[in-house]
Amino acid sequence: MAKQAEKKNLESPADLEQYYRDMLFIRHFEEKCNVAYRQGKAGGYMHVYIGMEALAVGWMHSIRKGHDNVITAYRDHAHALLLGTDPVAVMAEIMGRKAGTAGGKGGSMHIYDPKNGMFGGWGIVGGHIPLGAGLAFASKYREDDKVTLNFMGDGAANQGVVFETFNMASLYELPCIFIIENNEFAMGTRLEYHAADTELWKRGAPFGIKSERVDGMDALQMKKDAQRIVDWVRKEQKPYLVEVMTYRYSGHGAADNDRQLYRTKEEEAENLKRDPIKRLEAVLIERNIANEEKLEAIDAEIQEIVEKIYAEADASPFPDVEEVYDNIYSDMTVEQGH
Amino acid sequence: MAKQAEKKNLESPADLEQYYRDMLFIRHFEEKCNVAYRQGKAGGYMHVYIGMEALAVGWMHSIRKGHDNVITAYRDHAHALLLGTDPVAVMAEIMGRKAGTAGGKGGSMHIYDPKNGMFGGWGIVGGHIPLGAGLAFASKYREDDKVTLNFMGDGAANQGVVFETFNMASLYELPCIFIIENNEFAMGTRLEYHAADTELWKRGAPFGIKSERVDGMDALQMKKDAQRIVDWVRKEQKPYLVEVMTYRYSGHGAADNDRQLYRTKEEEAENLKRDPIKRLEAVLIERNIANEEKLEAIDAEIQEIVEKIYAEADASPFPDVEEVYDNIYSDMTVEQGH
Amino acid sequence: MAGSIEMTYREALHKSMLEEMDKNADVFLMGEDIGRYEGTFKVTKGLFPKYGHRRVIDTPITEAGFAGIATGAAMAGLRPIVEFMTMSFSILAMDQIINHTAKVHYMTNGEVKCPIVFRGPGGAAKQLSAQHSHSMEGWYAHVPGLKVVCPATPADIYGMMKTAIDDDNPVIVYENPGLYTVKGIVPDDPEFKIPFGKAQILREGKDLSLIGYSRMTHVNLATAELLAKEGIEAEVVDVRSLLPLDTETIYASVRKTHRAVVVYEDWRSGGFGAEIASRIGEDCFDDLDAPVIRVGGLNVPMPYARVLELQCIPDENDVLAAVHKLK
Amino acid sequence: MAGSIEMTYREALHKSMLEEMDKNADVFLMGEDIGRYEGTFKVTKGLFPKYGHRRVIDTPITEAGFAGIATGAAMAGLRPIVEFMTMSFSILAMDQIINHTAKVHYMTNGEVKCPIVFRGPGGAAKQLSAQHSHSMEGWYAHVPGLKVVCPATPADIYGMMKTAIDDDNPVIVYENPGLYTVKGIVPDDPEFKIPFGKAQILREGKDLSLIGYSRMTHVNLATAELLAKEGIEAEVVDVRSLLPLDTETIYASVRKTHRAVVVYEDWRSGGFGAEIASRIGEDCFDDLDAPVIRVGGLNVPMPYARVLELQCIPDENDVLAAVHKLK
Ligand SMILES: Cc1ncc(C[n+]2csc(CCOP(=O)(O)OP(=O)(O)O)c2C)c(N)n1
Ligand SMILES: Cc1ncc(C[n+]2csc(CCOP(=O)(O)OP(=O)(O)O)c2C)c(N)n1
Ligand SMILES: [Mg+2]
Ligand SMILES: [Mg+2]
Repeated sequence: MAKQAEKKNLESPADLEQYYRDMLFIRHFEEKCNVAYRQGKAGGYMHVYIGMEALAVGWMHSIRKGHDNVITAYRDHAHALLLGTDPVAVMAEIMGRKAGTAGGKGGSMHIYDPKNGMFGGWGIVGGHIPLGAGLAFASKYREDDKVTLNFMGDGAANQGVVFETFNMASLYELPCIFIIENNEFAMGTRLEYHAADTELWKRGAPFGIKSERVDGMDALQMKKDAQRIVDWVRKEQKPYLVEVMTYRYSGHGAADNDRQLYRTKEEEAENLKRDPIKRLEAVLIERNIANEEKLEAIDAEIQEIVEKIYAEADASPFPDVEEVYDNIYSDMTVEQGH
Repeated sequence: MAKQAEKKNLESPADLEQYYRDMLFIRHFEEKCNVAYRQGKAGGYMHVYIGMEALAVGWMHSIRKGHDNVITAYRDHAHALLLGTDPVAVMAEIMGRKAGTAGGKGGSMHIYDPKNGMFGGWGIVGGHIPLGAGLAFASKYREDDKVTLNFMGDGAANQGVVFETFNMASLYELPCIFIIENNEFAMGTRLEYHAADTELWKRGAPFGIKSERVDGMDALQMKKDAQRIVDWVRKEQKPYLVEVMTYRYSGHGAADNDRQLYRTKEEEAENLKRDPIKRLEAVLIERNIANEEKLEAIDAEIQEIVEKIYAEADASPFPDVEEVYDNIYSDMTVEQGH
Repeated sequence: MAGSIEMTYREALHKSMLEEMDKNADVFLMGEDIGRYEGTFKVTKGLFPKYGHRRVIDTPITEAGFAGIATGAAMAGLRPIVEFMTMSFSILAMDQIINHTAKVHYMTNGEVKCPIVFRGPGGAAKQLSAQHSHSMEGWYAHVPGLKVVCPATPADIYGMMKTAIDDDNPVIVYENPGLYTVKGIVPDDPEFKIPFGKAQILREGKDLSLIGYSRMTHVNLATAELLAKEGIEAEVVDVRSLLPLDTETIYASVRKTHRAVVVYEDWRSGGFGAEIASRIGEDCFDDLDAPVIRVGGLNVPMPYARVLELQCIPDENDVLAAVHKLK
Repeated sequence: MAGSIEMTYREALHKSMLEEMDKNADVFLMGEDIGRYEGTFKVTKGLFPKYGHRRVIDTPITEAGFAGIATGAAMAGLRPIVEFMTMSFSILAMDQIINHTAKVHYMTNGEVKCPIVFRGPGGAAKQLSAQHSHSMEGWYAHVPGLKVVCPATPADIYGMMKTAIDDDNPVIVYENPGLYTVKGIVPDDPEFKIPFGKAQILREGKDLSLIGYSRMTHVNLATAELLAKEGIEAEVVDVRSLLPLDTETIYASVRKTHRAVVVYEDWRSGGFGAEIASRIGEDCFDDLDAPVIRVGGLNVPMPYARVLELQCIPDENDVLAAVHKLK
């Protein structure tokens, strides 16, 4: 009985394949971003999601896309892509092109697509957390049944404004899910050097926020947990805090070339064994949803898609210099010139 | 056996009388401050400690005066007075006189006396909390065996920088005691309207800080708890969080004339029954340390002392106008004039 | 057209918010002690009983947090009015305002608007000492993406607050504790609005221009009165809006009088008066018969003692002395 | 006297801190990723292995918290050097720095000193976009109680950093990401110090004064080179220290050349260049043959695309254009 009930809970083969495709798409997209950076086509600070794919996939498949709100920090490509943002526009933004999501003004760290519920893309560690609560505040105010996913890193979870927001989110009963993407590092600082207690999920308790820690390296489990929590928050109209354990395989940002300053190669190798993509591959094969051949075909297909995205974005023009003055305000311009 | 051990722990009659005198001194001093304010001799924002006396008495008698550090917010007269700061200088500061602790530059909210371990006296709610941790940081750095008492209000306990400080104090194992003076109100906002969970002592837990809630309306119990915690912190060289339950009988500040906006007269009357001074009076009588007559004599004596302080402070001159430029820097002056 | 009523600056500000809340259900208030406690300066008195805790929200003392929450709500299309108990406390929300609120529209290339008002009293009140007496308007007026207005009269706060609430961009409405009790005539017209970026001449004169904003406009008016007794006709230019800044009106006055004194309460060095003065210097060079003089607050953390505090804040005698130096 | 060595700005800064840490056991470093990770701009490389976690302290990403802890430690007599990964992040610590650090000495009437250095790169690096490219020096230089220096050369950062560490007051040492790789000759003398409040003439000229600080000094030097080809002799004044400000040297140059251009990277409107320009206008009025011109960053949140970003930051062509307008 219990087993059957559990089975019933399982996604369809088509769902599983979709999760797999999504994860793979992010992986290849992000790898291509790294290429773009090395080729000097992307600049500034650029942070990829490699290793963390299951997390975004689990959450984005648990919400109502285009209805619910999502906000995150600068490691933001995956969130936008899975919400349905035009991937060419995302890549173009990363390359600083006019066709980018923000016309090339934002760059990798600042991807927005409000129509699809994507509210950024923010660069100040922890700074967007109250904004996310504000989106949820608006939902409460309007009773529009939206849930807000409010992502942050483990390092961000120390910022004071995050605690201020926890308190207010609970006081005002905001339908906001605070998701700590705990990849064990804040740039070059290991979790235990920046957090006095490394179990970050505990930080919701003093504010009466329901809180827990879950695994973010298993897409299926992530989806299950995410769905349960999203449903709870939508129903209860109260905040929730989730610490999701994950790992980034790449450097902190594209400019971080010296991972051995803060972790060993052995540790990295050990963590590669948890690769969420490999993990789902095994499930797909085990459940006879795909064989090696099909997996390879999917991979080739997605690589080709990413190549096309890249080519299209790269063929698109840079912004015109006069655009620098556009959109500082909705209704006026600033004085021009130096 | 247990009872005997407890008895042994009890202070001597002289100690008890001293606590009583200290509380009474604060009470009368603060009442006199209110008079000064009403007479226009004090201005700005002025916050008195009436009702909370047991708290300061318990803590200040538990530390090594002149060795340990104390820092608090703007409700700071009591802390300074009990550390041994010249009460005339405190009153003079409140009156904006040259003889004041800061030459009249600080006022009621900014009483300093570093020689006696008093590091202020700060006006930004929550803002001094990292400073207090910094004093403790210096002790750790120098291994000088000092403990720092870091006081804040219940309202202050929501400020983000307070949580940032908790995390760092625990990470760096600072000998710092965070003391939340929970008087149930942040200005006109009741505890349950500003704190999602009103048990503020819980806020230390996510950082692995030993935390508890204690009673601050009973001087003897306060002293006992304070001594135990101070001794622990000095020995363990780690932070501690204590929420002390108390109540302010007066308005938030001297300018708060409308307490009924946030609490009823009945509630106030109810709380007056817990008056820490009355409570210790009862103990003094019960233990035959004093009778009504003696208590009255002490009261008269202290009132006279306070009158003298007031008169002396009031007779002292205002600062000279040129002093406005003094001590902005230790070694240079700013340009003068408008 | 409607008539007009005499009221205080506080009353005009209150009326302005109340009317806009009535008109638009998306407008709500947020801040410390603004609801049940009616606000420390009592500006929001009566609004909590009327609109309840859904639209008049008492916050914990967490300026960064609630500035950010209000900004997020504005990004979602609501129209928050955030009160800072004093503008000095807005420093704690600086990162939210400068790095988030002000940049939403640009960083999204216009995809997301941020219609929010931050308001509160800035500058010295009376003996609040060093941590509670900051003038912050110059910092905000330095930041592209924000609008900053400093109304000096009841009619102006009434009309400019309405414009601010209606604006689709973040607006800082900068008050001054000394203004709340100032009385003036206010149009009895709920649709009355004053556009941003328009300075006004509050007194005409031909001999020199006294240029200021917020409470200093009243100091300038008092100075002009004193100067009149000496036979000097000062023109009083009330700048009203720092960003956008109406240089046209300022320059026109200077081109007429050939002499300019810029007056502000903020610390003299690095205050926004320096911006106004250098623009005049750059653009009216040939029209000037004398250097552009600035009169600002002393470059001193605000002291408590009244005798010292009064030293720091410019008054009509200080402006008068500057004018005498000018001649 | 010792000899001298060629090194980069980064190396000079590093050497300065290392030597002072060796001299004085009360000096310690605090900041994000400055220890094990060697600092994002690698300024602190090698210091963690040498001094350990007692004196080179990796902090959580909590700028307000560690700025405050360092301030408290300074109040107790230690001498912290706090690195902000970029000065843009110092906005989160603004309340600590402005309302606490800067006011300790005054509010205690000199009873408590606060010997602390805040340092880090400010201004635009390369495509870091709107939230990471702030110039903050003008805000800090507005605040009495702080000292603010903006050294432009390896020798200056070497000597001024030492002065800063030795100062009993809070000092902001303002770097610029574009300066770290600049090379120059640095005295091989651990006792070398450069006093604050002294501007320097880096190139003499008689036709106009190019006045700037930090990286803009190099832009001014490049502009002077271009102008020389046109037969115009520009004097380059490197202000170096904004608070205290050496108006004497600036004025002497303007009195000689009769023309002044003030150059700064910060947003033009409300930047510290306005203060410098208005002081010149006030105090050198009769010496000026032309208006004091300012060249500043565009009043725009920094955009990401390189083509747009380059628009925003003043370069020698922008200064040249301003000079041409001047003539
Ligand atoms: C306020 C602030 N301080 C510092 C930085 C520089 N910085 C960017 S990302 C980062 C590490 C953040 O780590 P975490 O929150 O764990 O997120 P992750 O990068 O691991 O996803 C730092 C220090 C910043 N952007 N903002
Ligand atoms: C950052 C900041 N915000 C607001 C204020 C105004 N203010 C002064 S005291 C106070 C209430 C603080 O309450 P609590 O921390 O409980 O201390 P209590 O006064 O009860 O001792 C407020 C809102 C301030 N001084 N600083
Ligand atoms: Mg992380
Ligand atoms: Mg309280």
